[in-house]
Amino acid sequence: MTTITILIVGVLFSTSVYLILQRNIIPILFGFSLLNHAANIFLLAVSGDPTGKKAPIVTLLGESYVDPLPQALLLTAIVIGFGVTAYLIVLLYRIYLSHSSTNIEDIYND
Amino acid sequence: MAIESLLLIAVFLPLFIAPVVGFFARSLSLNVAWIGIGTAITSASLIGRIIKLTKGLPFVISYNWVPAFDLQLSFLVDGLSLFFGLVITCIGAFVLFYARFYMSLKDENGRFFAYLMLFMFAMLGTVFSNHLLLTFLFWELTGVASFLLIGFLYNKPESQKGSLMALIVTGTTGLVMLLGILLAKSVFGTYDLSLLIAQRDSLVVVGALPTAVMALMLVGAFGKSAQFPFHFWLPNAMAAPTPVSSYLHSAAMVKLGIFLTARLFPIFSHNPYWGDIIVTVGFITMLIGAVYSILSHDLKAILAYTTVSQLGFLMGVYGLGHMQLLEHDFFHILNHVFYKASLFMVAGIVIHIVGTKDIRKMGGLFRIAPFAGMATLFACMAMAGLPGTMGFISKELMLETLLHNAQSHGGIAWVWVGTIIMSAICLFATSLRFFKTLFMGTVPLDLKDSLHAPGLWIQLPPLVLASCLIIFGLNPELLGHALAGLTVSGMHAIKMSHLALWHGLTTPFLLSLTISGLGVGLYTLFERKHWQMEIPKQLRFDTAFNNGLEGLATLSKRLHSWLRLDQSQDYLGIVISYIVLMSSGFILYYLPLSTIRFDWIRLEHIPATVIGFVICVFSIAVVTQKKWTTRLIALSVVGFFISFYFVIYRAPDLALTQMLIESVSLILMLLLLSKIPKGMAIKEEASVYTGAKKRVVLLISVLSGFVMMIVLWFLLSDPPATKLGDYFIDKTNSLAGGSNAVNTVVVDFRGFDTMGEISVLVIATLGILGLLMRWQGPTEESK
Amino acid sequence: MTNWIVLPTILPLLLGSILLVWRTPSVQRRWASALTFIGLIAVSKCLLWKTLSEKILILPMGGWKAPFGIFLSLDTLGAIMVTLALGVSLAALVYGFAQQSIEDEHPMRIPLIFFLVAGINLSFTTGDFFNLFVAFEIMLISSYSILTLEIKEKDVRHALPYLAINLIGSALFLCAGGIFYALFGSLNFADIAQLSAGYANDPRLIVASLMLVLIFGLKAGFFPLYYWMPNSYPSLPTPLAAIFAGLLTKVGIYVIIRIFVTVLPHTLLAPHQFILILAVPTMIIGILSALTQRTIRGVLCFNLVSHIGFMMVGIGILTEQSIAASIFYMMHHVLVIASLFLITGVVYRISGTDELESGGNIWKKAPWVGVLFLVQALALTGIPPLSGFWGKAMILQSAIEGSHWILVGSIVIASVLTLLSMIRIWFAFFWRDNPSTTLNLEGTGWKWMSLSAFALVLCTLVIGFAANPYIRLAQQASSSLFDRDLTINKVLSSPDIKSQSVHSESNGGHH
Amino acid sequence: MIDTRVKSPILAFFIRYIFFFITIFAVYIFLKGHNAPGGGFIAGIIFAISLVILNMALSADEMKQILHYDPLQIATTGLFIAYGTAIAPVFFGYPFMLHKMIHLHVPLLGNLHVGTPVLLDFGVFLVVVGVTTKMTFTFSHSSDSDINTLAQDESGLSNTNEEPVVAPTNEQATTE
Repeated sequence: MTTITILIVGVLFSTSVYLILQRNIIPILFGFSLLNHAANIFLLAVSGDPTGKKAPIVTLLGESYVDPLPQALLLTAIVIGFGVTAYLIVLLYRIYLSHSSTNIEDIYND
Repeated sequence: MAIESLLLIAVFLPLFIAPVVGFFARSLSLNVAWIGIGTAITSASLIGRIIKLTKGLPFVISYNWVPAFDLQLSFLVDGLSLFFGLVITCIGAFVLFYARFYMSLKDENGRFFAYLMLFMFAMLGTVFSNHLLLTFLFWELTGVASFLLIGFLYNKPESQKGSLMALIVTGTTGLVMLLGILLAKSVFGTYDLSLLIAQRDSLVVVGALPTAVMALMLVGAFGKSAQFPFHFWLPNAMAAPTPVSSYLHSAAMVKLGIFLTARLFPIFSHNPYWGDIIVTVGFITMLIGAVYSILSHDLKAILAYTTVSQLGFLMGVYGLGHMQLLEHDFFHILNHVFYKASLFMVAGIVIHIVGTKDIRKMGGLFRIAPFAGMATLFACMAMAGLPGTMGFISKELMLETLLHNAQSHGGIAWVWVGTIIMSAICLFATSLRFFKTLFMGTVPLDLKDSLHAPGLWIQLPPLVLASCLIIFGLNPELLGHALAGLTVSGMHAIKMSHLALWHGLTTPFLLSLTISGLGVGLYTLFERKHWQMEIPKQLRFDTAFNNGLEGLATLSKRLHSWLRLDQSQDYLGIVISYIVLMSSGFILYYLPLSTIRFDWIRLEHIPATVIGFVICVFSIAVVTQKKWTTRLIALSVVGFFISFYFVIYRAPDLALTQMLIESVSLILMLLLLSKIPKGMAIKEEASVYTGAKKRVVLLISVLSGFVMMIVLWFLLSDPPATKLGDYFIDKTNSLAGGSNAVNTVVVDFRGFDTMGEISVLVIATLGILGLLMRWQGPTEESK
Repeated sequence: MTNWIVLPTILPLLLGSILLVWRTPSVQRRWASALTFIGLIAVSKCLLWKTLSEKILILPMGGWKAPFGIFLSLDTLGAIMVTLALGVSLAALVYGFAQQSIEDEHPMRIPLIFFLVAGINLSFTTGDFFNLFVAFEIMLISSYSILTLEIKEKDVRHALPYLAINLIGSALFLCAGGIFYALFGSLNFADIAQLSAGYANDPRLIVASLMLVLIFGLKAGFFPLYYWMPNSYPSLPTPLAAIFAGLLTKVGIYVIIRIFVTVLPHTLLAPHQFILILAVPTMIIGILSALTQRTIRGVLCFNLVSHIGFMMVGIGILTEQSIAASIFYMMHHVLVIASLFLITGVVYRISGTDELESGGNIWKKAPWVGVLFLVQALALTGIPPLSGFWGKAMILQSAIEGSHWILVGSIVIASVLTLLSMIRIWFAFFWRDNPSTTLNLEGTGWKWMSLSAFALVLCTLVIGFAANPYIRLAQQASSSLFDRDLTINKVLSSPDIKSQSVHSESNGGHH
Repeated sequence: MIDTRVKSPILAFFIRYIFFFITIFAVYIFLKGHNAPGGGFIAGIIFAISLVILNMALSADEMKQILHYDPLQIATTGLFIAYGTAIAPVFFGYPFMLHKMIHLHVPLLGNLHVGTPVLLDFGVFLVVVGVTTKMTFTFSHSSDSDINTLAQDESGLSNTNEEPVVAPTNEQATTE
């Protein structure tokens, strides 16, 4: 189980970094979106192997539940990430409007 | 009054007068100088009074200032500081008097005189301070004040150049000195000078660290006193108005290095390198200054180089450490103070008369400025070391000591004898030239019409100062009486009585005669060649300094662009690569990779494996697909499958949230893409990397995934600690009143995070609004 | 009383939201915001005074027992930083009032400043790793918004580097939070401090701590992580640039001090060595870049970067004295850099340019601006007894005592080059007759602007000339940072208010 | 892909009813959140998405009638509620953010623990609704010059110095 998570994290980080290093603002946006996912899964993985555990809706004490804290932290992180991504999208739009291009080289040599 | 208050008033009076001077300059115009003169005389007389009261015994006054940094406002009153205090204030009075008649500024008198007062304060502070840090403090203040004064005529390029050079050289050497001081604290355990001097016999000054302390502090002294290789700033500082030159370069600031060396002498003279360093530097400086002075043709530059030479001489006195020389150090210093101050004042007058600085275009001024001529005559005699002046006695003493030294030590000591003889010859020729060219002969034709006689008053200060040279030169005992009581602990008690005008037909005297003869010869030689020789370009340190500055600018520009700091589009790649490379370095270095435990995929993991596979495949598709639309679809598939993966991780809240957020993000991304024309998308596909660059990007991205994988792997090798989570599961019903532990954590256990989170959302909206409403702010004020 | 330490965070948040409702800029609105800041400064002074006797003030959020709830904790260092942040923001705010007429004021500017200050203050007061992340996000999203709020059309692109870099930083921060939770099962600083003592040689902790250096180095501006900074700051309006330059990088430094001195064990040497190694290029390359700049703000930005290196030296050496030195240097640097940016704004206002090539004439026409600039330039260089001297001397002293000669040399070189770069500005704008530049000295706006810059200059002068109490303060802050057991005990032994309240509630219900 | 100018009457008809049910669902999710998956954030975003879909179907004026308030004001109200919940305990001598619970039995919904956490959650709900709708509305309208004046009026955070961002005129915004 953890092996799969680890692999997902690795792939997501690699693809996101590759996209962020592109020369166009749209792939960069996609890259940051993937980077968010990558960090989120990393944080979630910290709660350990969920196999054989229950979701943290506690009806009976003494049973084995997954750790609720990483989930709660992640909830906050996802929402914050959403706010920032929304801002990033609009910023990229403004940059596109100001330079009429989505190419990083064009934008910075404008 | 008690000595404490006398001293404090004497030192701080100029500081308090400085703003007063600035304030009254508007109404009083140049007459504001009288306030300054009054101040200087008051300080001088207070110092005189202190001399009487202390009777030559050292005296320390201390107040706490910054005890947290061991800094006290501590002053040491002893022969050395009192002597320098007297010189500073007395010469200050003369200079102010001279400036009163010299300056002709319209609205900046206040500034000028205020700077001078500040300068006087800084120098008084330096010489009286008993605490090394305090010394440094005032030391830097003199640097700043001299920067302001050298650059006073700020719109001239040479003023800027000269002031920058002075500030950088004295500032840098000052910083080095600070290092020495801080090191001294950690080596000797105190900043207190009087304490150090008192313990000089028990202090261990031999060894690497004490020698480093000594060397670092001497660098400060060398910088301030324009010793080789820092000598070049002094001639360039001549851009200042002449009263400043006369104050800076004759009397006071450049002597601070000498002062410091004298202060340190009792502490460090036992160090085997003390003499070597100082004598070498001092005598090289002396020779360079003398040679350059004869090769210069700018009136003030000539004087500056003779100053450099003389400073080397004075420095060398402390290096030789010969008791007879040291006993008369005040005599040497005063000699220089008198003749150099008066010569500078004369130079100012002359430049004012003729309107040029080139000595080769001058001549025959005696009739126009007879008093200045007299002053020059006396001063040049002293500079040349002719009998009857203080300069003669000073030089004789030096020659005698050096010969003595050479006879007993041999070897390199003879080189120093040669050095002093050569410099004396050059100085002799320069003095001869100075007086002859300026005041003898006829007035050059092209100057005849523009000449106008200087006032009587302005000629008075140089004449008085120059007369002292003769008076004390003929009656050295007089000076001895005057300076009686200025005992310097660890160095000497003043015994000038045995100084005599005539020592008989000794070797030094014969040498003096030879020097005079050779000096005349040198002069004649140069006169024949019409003074056409210049200082060789490759030996001009000031051009080297300026080239160095330019080189620094070029170097930094190259470095700046080599590091691609000027390329905004490259920041991201550089920073990410750096982070990734560093992290992988750490991991390879620190994490024992062999201990990784592999967790095999079992049957119950099949759903997770499928979802994971989809996530991986589609995230790779985001990279590899060509069309933006396809990429976006792939991206949202990844997003939605991640919410399924959250389900596997038993996180229903997260799954729901992720799904919903993914939808809203998708809407926003679609909105963005809908606003960008399709043609743009196709065109932009061409702008991806090729070749080596692509491989580097690939490497960095793969490495980044690898790093995070390894880190996570390591974390999960041991079962993770879940202290907080266990508590939350335990208490969610009883204390937080809800069975959904995730929700209770979010709103109750860690509700504060949620408050922050919604604030972030609102602020992000504000940011978006700000972006979508283009601000047309007031253009000229928007910065 | 313990609730007071949330005031510097919650009050700006509250006022920021109120100003979103009270939208139209007016004189009353300005007064309200200025008075709030003044009130907050008074509060933070009280808090600072209280931390001196009580060492550390704690507030368990929601009454939860440590380490389970979020804890706010304020020690002397935090209180100093809060006070500085509020002071600088107030000066910048008043400067903005003088600079802009009410009609020209952007209605969102003041609310966003409040949100930014809230984020900064929360970073200084929080005692919880994840809450620090939230605080950072509040601070960052406000700073992005401020950056693009009044930006010029073509400058929008300069927001992207800043945003992108910080997005990466945030993602890594999140991962680091995960690592810490996985290692210790806790997020509370005091709790981690207690637990981490047994992890001193754990390779995972070493790697995590090195990653933290990189993450917060991004914020603080370590070499080469500062690449985003020099383009972003100059596109801001002056008062906002002053807040950014003065405070945002210092938050990074603060967090590094907090985490590496109070949370992680001192036996963990690798991160400190790493910081020391990075300090040298930060100082040297930063200041060399300053020499290439053509605008005052460019020069100041790179000076800022370079001087971060000084603080890094103090942190890397890690003795009580060196941390005190860094803290004092930070206090000085916040004020000096902020005031220099404000003075630059005045210069821009009266000469219409901040390009070194086209400036001039100010010394003749407006000498007071020159005096302000010169004093701050010398303070920045570290001419005694101005504020920069004490910090630098203290850092040098620690470096000398630790025999770090390369660092000592770098500090000296950086100081000299700082002087050179500032003198370049001085020559270009003050000591030059430039017939093509005409100064616009009409109106009183620039005088009021200079006045608020002067207020900050006055603060640095006080810190410089009456350095003793401030050095003592820094030393006290440092010594309470090193007194880890006290902090740990105080936080972990805090009463369980929540269960008490729940029990009293249920008891009350029965009777 | 989303052309904001097309207002479909059929879609509008359906959406009005769907909207009603979604609202009920959102309220349910919100109230159950403390004990089952859900809560203020999820409810808020569900409600916001329904508003966004509604926005696609309705004209700006109709939308304005339904919403009645500027979304940003809704969000700010949410902030006030959240901050208020956090600050209130201070006045009773408790630490900041301390929550109090009241146990209620409500028919249909079963055992409810109503308490101050619900207030905080409600604040979250309002913020999320306000923020999400504000973001999407403003952004979707920003290329449309006549709707932009609406956005301007709504926000109130603008003045004469502001000019709406308009896409370059020579390049028609086209869908992919």
